[in-house]
Amino acid sequence: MIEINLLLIFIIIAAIAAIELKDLLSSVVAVGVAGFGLVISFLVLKAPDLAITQLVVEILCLIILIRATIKVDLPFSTSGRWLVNTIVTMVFLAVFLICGYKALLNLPSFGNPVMKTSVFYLDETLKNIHATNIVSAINLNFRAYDTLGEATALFAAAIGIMTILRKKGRLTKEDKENESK
Amino acid sequence: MQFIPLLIILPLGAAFFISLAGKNKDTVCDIFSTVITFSLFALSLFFIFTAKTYPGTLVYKVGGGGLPGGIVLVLDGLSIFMLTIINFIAFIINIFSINYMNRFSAKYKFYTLFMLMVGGMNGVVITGDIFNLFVFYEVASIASYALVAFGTEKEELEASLKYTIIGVVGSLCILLAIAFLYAYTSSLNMADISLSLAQNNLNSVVIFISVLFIAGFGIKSAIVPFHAWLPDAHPAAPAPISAMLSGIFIKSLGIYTLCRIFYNVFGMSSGLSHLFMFLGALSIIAGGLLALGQSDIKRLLGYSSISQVGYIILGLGIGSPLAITGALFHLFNHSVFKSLLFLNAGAIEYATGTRNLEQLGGLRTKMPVTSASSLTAAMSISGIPPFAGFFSKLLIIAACIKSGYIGYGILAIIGAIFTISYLLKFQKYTFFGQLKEMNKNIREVPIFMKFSMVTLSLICIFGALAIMPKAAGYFLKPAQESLTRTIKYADLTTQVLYEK
Amino acid sequence: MNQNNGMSLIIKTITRLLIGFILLYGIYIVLHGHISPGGGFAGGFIIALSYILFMLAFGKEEILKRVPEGMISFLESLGALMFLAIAVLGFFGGYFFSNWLPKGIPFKLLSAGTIPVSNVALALLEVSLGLFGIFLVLVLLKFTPPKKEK
Amino acid sequence: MLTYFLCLILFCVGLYAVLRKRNIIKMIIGIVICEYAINLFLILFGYRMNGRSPLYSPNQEITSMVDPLPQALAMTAIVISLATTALLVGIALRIYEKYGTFDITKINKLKG
Repeated sequence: MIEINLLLIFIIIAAIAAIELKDLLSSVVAVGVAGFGLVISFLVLKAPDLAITQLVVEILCLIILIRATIKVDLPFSTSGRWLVNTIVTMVFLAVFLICGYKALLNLPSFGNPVMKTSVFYLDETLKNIHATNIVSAINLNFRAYDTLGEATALFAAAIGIMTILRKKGRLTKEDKENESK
Repeated sequence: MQFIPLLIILPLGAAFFISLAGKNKDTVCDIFSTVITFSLFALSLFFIFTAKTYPGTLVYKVGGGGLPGGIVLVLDGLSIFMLTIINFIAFIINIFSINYMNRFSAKYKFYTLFMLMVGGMNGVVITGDIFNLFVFYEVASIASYALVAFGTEKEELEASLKYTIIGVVGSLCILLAIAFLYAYTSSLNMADISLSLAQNNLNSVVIFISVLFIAGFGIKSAIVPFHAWLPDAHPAAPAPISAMLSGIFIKSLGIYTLCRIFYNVFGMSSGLSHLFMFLGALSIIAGGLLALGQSDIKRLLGYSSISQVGYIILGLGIGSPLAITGALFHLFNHSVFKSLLFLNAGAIEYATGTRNLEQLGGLRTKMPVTSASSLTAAMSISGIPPFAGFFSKLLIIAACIKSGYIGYGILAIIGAIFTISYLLKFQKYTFFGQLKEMNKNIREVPIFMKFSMVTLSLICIFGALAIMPKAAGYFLKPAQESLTRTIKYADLTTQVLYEK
Repeated sequence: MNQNNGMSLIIKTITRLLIGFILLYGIYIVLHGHISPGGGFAGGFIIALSYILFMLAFGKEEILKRVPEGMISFLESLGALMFLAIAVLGFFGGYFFSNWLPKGIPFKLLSAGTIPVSNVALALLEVSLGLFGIFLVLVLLKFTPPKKEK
Repeated sequence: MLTYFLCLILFCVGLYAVLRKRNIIKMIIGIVICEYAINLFLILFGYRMNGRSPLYSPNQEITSMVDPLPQALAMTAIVISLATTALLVGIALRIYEKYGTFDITKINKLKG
């Protein structure tokens, strides 16, 4: 699977560009590049449902982020202890990477998942549910309760944004009087 | 048994319905949400008695699927204990907000988010599936991020941003841990994971996953190295939400999940228990010290929450049945008196318009109900003997000494002294002393706010009865047993599942 | 339609031609979620994206006239309530969320019980969230940020 | 193994941006990158060598399919991450409107 490694390196480069570029619009575009790299890797890894969803979500995210940053120019402040903080963060990340690497060594190797639970889905979906898209069947039949939670999370985010966008948070005395009239 | 999904259906349905039809109908929303929270409370009381007559664990198969593929809901002693606390406090806070939230615009959005938060917390507590736990954890978190910024002023937005970013990093840790856990055990059901982890030795994957879980859930429970969001988010939120966050949110999303994962799924090891004890003691001391220096009431109470959560973590770390009983009892007490104190702070702000201790004073004569209930809560939290708080702290300290951790016991006693001193400061500057000129013509708060404060202070006084052997048999004992019998959780759940 | 808002005439004409196809494609993806890749999430977003294309081509005023804020939040709540209702109706099959509708024949459009219905409910939710994204962008950018010193 | 490690590096890149950058939009970008890494992890854990995508097609033998469960989980995770990202952007824009900046060192009404 050399292609997936190459794609990952491509995504990493795009991600580094996204966080290091000075111009905000360019960095948002770089995130888009990383996201489309991700879509292609999903296709390579045989997850077409996910590729479609990620593609569409990516576009929506990009539009929101681009519109948010399009008129904004930013000076980047570098505080006095820039070097110290960066070194501390780097050391922390290095420790995290080493621990993560050791943990990865004990996982089943790439390409050979255990699939203890999933055998059930592969057997049941066509036989009992009569659906042909297994991922859809898992999302909306076997684990539909998860999807309810996920729909609720979306709903909560939408209501939350509407709440945050209110022009006036608190009612003043005049507002109350107007209301009672 | 058939009623278990109602714990989710009711709050979520109420949330969707209020947002669909509740605009500009504040009174209808008030009544509707009060009825819903009350029926949730009644339902959880019903489960206490059902679980008593029904030996073992209540299990519900969502969609009828059963173990290999489906999601199961598991109600054991600990879940029912948490459910009762969550729904009781939510009911009281709902009554409080009928009057209090009139100061803000768009009340129906408040109720929608409130219901989503309650639904999310119920979902976290009753589920038996680790990914489902994450999903409902996110529902409750997203609702709380938005509720912290409900006032949409500068400080509130900033606090909410800080809280959201820290919270999202925590969620990322949890999701990564779940991905690793799935790759390692190829299962998502917690009982199943527990069984397959018990077959393997402790190795680097399990340690890495544990660290990620501690970081993720530790952020929500505000243990000291991860506490940065709490002192900002609690003061910024409206008072009912502060009470909600401090009273039940950090417990159901932080402490409950830590208990469930480390006691029932991974199993406690000695290293883990030392880590818990260390973090708990650190939280007690650091939270107490920082609380002493605050002049904003809610900020003081926020740091106090960190300190009191430290007691619970310390008790859980020791791990003997006595310590766990103490920790759970302290959890119950803390959710009662800390919500009460936050509601008091809200009442003071409602009446005087400020939370700064230096501008208050002498409110005892003007606001007798608030003053009396706040005094009750303060005495209970600082451990004056007849109140409930005394017994829980005593149990934890006694367990420390009994298990041979004298040092931690002394630290806990020092923490109790800190607690008394900052609460004395709060009481003295607020209710005693000279009445300030600007506060001459304030009035006591409206009836519903009074009602909820009085109810909570009655619980503070009579809460100590919960530890009596007969009452504890219904409430505390099953919760404690579901933690101490480590492997029993998995066995009971799978046994019930495969029976039918 | 006001000619001065939005982009040039060519883009507007092309958009008018394309939007129907995009909508149709989105609906196709939603309805075939249980047979082919896609489903409620992806399809719903595709439908929402057609509206975003509309906004980019014709400007804010047109879309706010057609899709007011109240309607978006109504759709949102309706989608969520519908999904919950499907779940509760599962009690007919004995369990919360059970798949109680007749399963039909595999590879046909009307098969797999409640899955297509859930897909539609989810799509409603997603469409409204996508529209909501537009709303977010529109309302916020109307504010003028305070002047900076630099 | 190299593949997993590269994915972990991607996660660290995102984490670095969240921990170290002082600009809200950059922090959001960091969070988005972390989410990419986790979704990719889920799919990588479920990949079976020379597997097929989890779709049945008529008149065809079922051979080895990749693990469908992580794909379903990743779908849920993507949508939830979209929700949190949208909420974060909303808060960030509102802060921009109030303070006139995305720089969190200049947003300091709260201390401690």
